[in-house]
Amino acid sequence: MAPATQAPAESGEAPGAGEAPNPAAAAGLHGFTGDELHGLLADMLLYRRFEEKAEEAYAIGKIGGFCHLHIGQEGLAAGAIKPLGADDLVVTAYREHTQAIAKGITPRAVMAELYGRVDGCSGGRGGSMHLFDTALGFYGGHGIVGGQIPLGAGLAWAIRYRGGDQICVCFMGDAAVNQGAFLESLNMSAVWQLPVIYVVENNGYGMGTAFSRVSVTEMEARSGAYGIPAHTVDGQDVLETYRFFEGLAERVRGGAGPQFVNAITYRFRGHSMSDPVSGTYRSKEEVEARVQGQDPITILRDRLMEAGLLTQEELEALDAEARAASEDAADFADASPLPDPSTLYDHVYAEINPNGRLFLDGRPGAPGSGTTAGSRVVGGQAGGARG
Amino acid sequence: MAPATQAPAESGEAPGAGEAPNPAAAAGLHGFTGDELHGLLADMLLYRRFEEKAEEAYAIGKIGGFCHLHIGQEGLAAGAIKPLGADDLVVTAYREHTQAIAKGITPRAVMAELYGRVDGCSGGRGGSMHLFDTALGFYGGHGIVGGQIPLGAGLAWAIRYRGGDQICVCFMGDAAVNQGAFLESLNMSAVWQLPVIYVVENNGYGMGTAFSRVSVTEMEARSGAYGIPAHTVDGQDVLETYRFFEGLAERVRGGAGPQFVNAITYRFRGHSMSDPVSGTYRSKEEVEARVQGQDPITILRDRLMEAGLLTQEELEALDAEARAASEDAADFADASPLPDPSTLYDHVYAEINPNGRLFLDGRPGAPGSGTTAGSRVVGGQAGGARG
Amino acid sequence: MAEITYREALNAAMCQEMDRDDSVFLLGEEVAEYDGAYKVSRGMLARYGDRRVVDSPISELGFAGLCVGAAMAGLRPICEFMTFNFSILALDQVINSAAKMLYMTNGQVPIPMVFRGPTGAALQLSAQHSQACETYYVHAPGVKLVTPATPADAKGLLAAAIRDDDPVAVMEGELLYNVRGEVPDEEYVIPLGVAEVKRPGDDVSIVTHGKMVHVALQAARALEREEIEAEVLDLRSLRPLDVDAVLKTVAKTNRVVYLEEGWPFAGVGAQIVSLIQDEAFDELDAPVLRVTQADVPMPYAKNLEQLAKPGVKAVVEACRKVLYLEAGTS
Amino acid sequence: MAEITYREALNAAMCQEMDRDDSVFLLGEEVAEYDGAYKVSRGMLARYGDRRVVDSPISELGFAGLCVGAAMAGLRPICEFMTFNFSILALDQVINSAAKMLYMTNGQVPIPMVFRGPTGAALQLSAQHSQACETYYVHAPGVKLVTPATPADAKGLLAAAIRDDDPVAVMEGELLYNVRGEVPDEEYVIPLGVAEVKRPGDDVSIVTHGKMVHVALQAARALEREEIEAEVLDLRSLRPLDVDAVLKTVAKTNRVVYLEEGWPFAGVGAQIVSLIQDEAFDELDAPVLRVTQADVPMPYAKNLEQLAKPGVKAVVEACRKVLYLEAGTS
Ligand SMILES: Cc1ncc(C[n+]2csc(CCOP(=O)(O)OP(=O)(O)O)c2C)c(N)n1
Ligand SMILES: Cc1ncc(C[n+]2csc(CCOP(=O)(O)OP(=O)(O)O)c2C)c(N)n1
Ligand SMILES: [Mg+2]
Ligand SMILES: [Mg+2]
Repeated sequence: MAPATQAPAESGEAPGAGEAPNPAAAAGLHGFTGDELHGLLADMLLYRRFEEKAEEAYAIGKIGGFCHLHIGQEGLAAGAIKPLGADDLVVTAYREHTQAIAKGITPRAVMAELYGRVDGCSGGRGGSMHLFDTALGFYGGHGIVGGQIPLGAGLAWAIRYRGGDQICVCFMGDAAVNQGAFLESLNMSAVWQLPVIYVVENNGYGMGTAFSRVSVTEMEARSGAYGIPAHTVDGQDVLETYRFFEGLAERVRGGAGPQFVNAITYRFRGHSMSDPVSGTYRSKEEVEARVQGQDPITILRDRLMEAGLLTQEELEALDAEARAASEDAADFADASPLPDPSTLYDHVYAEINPNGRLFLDGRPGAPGSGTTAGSRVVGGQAGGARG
Repeated sequence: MAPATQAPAESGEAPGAGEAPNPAAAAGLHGFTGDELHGLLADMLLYRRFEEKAEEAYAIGKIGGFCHLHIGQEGLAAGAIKPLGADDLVVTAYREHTQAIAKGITPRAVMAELYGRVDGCSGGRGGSMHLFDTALGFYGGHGIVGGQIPLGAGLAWAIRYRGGDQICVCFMGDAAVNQGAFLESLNMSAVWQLPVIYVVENNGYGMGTAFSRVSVTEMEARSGAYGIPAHTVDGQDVLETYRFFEGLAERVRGGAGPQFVNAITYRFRGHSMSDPVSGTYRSKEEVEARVQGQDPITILRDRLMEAGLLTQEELEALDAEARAASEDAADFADASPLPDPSTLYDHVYAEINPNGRLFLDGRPGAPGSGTTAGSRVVGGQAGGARG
Repeated sequence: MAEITYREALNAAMCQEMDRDDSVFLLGEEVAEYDGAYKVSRGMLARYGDRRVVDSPISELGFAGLCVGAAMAGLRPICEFMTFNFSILALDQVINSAAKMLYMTNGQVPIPMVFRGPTGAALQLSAQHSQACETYYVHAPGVKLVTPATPADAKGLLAAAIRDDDPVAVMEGELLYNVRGEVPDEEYVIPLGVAEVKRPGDDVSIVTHGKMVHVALQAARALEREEIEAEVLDLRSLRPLDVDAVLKTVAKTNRVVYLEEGWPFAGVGAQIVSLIQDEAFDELDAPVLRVTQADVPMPYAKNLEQLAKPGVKAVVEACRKVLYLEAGTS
Repeated sequence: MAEITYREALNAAMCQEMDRDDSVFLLGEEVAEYDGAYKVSRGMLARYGDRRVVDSPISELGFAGLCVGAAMAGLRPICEFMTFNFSILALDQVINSAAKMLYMTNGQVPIPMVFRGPTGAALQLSAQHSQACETYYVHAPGVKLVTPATPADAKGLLAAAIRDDDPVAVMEGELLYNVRGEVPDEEYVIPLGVAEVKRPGDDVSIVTHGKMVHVALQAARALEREEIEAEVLDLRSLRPLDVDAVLKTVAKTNRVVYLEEGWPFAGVGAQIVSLIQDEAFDELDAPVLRVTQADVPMPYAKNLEQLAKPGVKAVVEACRKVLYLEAGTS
């Protein structure tokens, strides 16, 4: 079993602490220092424990709506985002809890958003699918499959327009490449040589549909039509992924133009909370094999232990921290208040024009509805509660 | 100068009739019989004279709205459509006058449609951009760039669904490949192995924008992403084009799956009647060079004459026929009545449900608006004329 | 007559029509192997095979257009949108191809197809997944639109929509799929354009459609306790629109509230108000009031979402107001 | 003050704003090298270079979304649609990204951009090129919409739209581009949400927007010959909506006709009728009449197109009807 479902302590084959570093294994460590390696492991453990906590919270109704877990794909959150600069931009789809944390949003702010509370990173208005913190370069969190792809091109456009040296990383799922927006965005990115990396988190399925059922070509074939180089990386190997994105980001920063990355990964949970882990579209065996052999956390853990760079005690300590941070996030979220009902109409418009009416429901609470002697139209619990 | 602007009689270098056939030239004739060759020349002359006539009619206000001429691209109308069976399906964009004639719609019915008269192939309701005759397998005539691409996939879907052995040919302009619908349609066509040939009439420009300005790749690169074979053909060489499509159509009929054809051609006129032939986006020199050297009619004419298969007299006779047919079409169109005002609400719905109101304008003429004691809403000259 | 869910009723309608007409097929995301994202097509792949029950890529514009093309050739596609929110991507094919085709072709090319799926909000799905899309489908002539509220209506209206020779949008509701109700076992259709009084009453009319019918009925029950008899008129079909039924209830109660799930500006209710004031101006004892979603994108937070949605209390209040049981604010 | 065309006024507004703010840029099909399909951006490429005046591929969804993304990063894109007909392809980015972004992000991400281009019919462009798109842009909260009818309004409203911190759709008219009028040379803006009485009158109010203002003025002149003084109120801005101005003209004449270019069902006029009957019920001496496009796709044939379009005669007739100068039919 993977850490996801077991206490690391139980992991049998971990070599005892203090063993001599194994040179063969060291080769697989891509020159990271021990601290860096522990840091990446800690990051992924946090992502995993955080989402397990979210899963619990969802089960008891603390979180509502759609909730898409990234569990199994954490190698990409850490490997693709950690190499980026603080002012680089990330835009993505709705399976983005761990990506948000990787870009610097606190577990508290993310969990509070899942709970729909004021201290959430989107003030409780966005929820699981719409996490944002633009001060940290995290541009969401979008729910329409493929909808973030043109947005990513636009963010990169703005960087180029201002002559900045940041880059934009735009994540999407494998199924999103069948949206027309993919063609239009990649083509414009190529024509205008935008500093953007399009990353497909290729977990093999769009909901219940295997990519091979909706494409006759491999993912790598999808970007050549626009002259955009395609790369493939093993998203379950966080160290390889990190080094790969580190290098690619610098190339794009240096003017290499748009890039397309096919990152191979796997979703360990159902598509969303309502979807069983395995069933009609993928077998129990398939899922178990991946969970056994392809868990990015287990892979790194074992590699570090083999190399003698991680002891059982250290692992347990890191895992305990991750659990504690997740608990803390949940407690924080639970304590955070619901948005004030009086804010219902806030942030629909950035500019409430002094003239005219912007809100036509004529409810008592609606700004501007008072420009005339009170509309007689009423609606919503609001009207009811206040009328 | 090309026949477009000159009487073939003036063409100097045409060898006298009855000369011995030139074997070298014969090689370029792809094994067509003399009658077939004369037939193709006659077809293209008709297309040319027909549109020159439309040009005149537009200038004097007989034709309104947008009018996109195919002049210069006739080799594709004849070469891609004539090899098709009567029950094969063609769907295309708005530059489709000659394609409609090639598929069998009479010049009279097409010209009457341009004139907006009842005898038009769309009853005068569609106009230049919306020519239809489904009995002849011509499915229009669509004005939204790229809008016909999914429709073409759908027509092919219906063929496959019914187990028929027809194919669908879906034309588009070079600029249309930058529409998301292109990706979505080609991908579905590949996944479902639909019997469809997507043909790009690559005249190098989308309105005033050269393809090279909105794509970093060559046209051939655009279909590989979906595993659809790309072919290139010289659309100005009607004989080569004909043989190519003849062969490709049979392959698709035989189950070869969707195909993508980059047909190289050139637009001799402006984008539409309001656009000058040359100007900001293409030089006078460029246009003249193409008109001189790349006119599909001149190319076939000269080849036939070189091969001694066409005399000056024969050419003049064919051209006279083409002119006569175009004149006849214009006279017919002119004599055809405008649609009856009482038909304004016809064909909005195929089924006027016995219950409820379908038309909400409440005008006197609107069906169903009488289900209640006459709406008080009025509108349009109609209401005015009748009220 | 058996009690089944709204979901099962839709499934029954599709099977009923697919059994009688081979030209009917179902295409959409997850409709086949997954039995539908909301399990509406459960068992249909096994029953009809992958020729007629087809999983599509996530290409709304493309597969909607493909279905329109298939309809041009005479097939009768049922195009399922996982939700109508996503159909905004396909709107060009709905409006510029499906709605306008018959007219542009002078009657040559009917588009006998169905666009179906859930519209409007469920629970905490946030702004991009909670939109009521009626206005986008009812504005352009050439498309018809029905909004079944009960299992019996779902089966009868979907069957009628599939048989109709025009493009018909059938807007369902995620929150309706589990609603149970009596549904005739035998084959039947409910003709388009026929509204239904879901509850008779003499004092005030609550006119509505779709999911909101249930909110209206709850409001009517609440009003009953105050001895106010509200009539609940379910339009069922927005185009064709049963104008006679609307005028009849206006004439009966002289006081009307229009309840809808969507936004107010150019909403369905605006059209109904326009119709009533135009054709029954003198019958009204009070202006028609509208109860709509708050004029804001749907928020995620539970309490804000509840505030944003049109609810029973608001309907009750609106009914009191048109009855002048509460001082109006103007 | 010089007399210039509507086209030149739009150009002047864009130049005025691009001169004062480097974050403003223009992107769309044919806007640069071709000077715009309707020559609205004439000379702007030469003046601002291809960094700020950009020709896009024919990818409406993509380039509209790219502009939204650029606005997320704080730029102020002017996204030109060659016509709004084509923007239906981009509607997902307009509604699901531009309109909802600020709300979903709790105010973090304003979208200060403009969507502009011609809406509605020109002459014989047929069904797919003649649609009035106001309803699609006004229904969802989060977008603003203005519809300038004169050169002076075009310059002032477009400038205000560019400066506004929200997404603003500026709907122009192909048939308006050559209209000439007096336009102040100096820098100015016309605030959003302020309607204008284009012609005062005491007997009947013709409320309208955009291109139809000119039809309304012609109708008013025709009515003048019968000694009927019609007031023409140009809303200019549909969202924000100048409700006070509407109620003022209702109070003044007590008789209203709403004239619009688009279709009736859930049209702008439906909302105005709903608003008036709701907030000025007792001021009305007659029901508000609506004059709209016939409820059919736009036909190509000249005579049918003329019939389908709302015209002067229909407006005159509607005005007579609300004045009961002609027997109403009900
Ligand atoms: C345009 C659109 N169509 C359909 C949906 C419903 N939907 C949500 S996620 C999803 C599958 C996407 O799969 P993929 O892109 O591979 O991402 P993953 O869920 O695997 O991370 C679908 C169909 C949607 N949100 N948007
Ligand atoms: C979606 C859409 N965007 C823009 C237009 C306006 N438009 C009409 S034709 C055209 C150029 C198309 O060029 P291409 O596809 O190469 O065809 P060609 O005109 O060269 O035959 C444009 C931009 C349109 N009709 N539809
Ligand atoms: Mg996936
Ligand atoms: Mg072209």
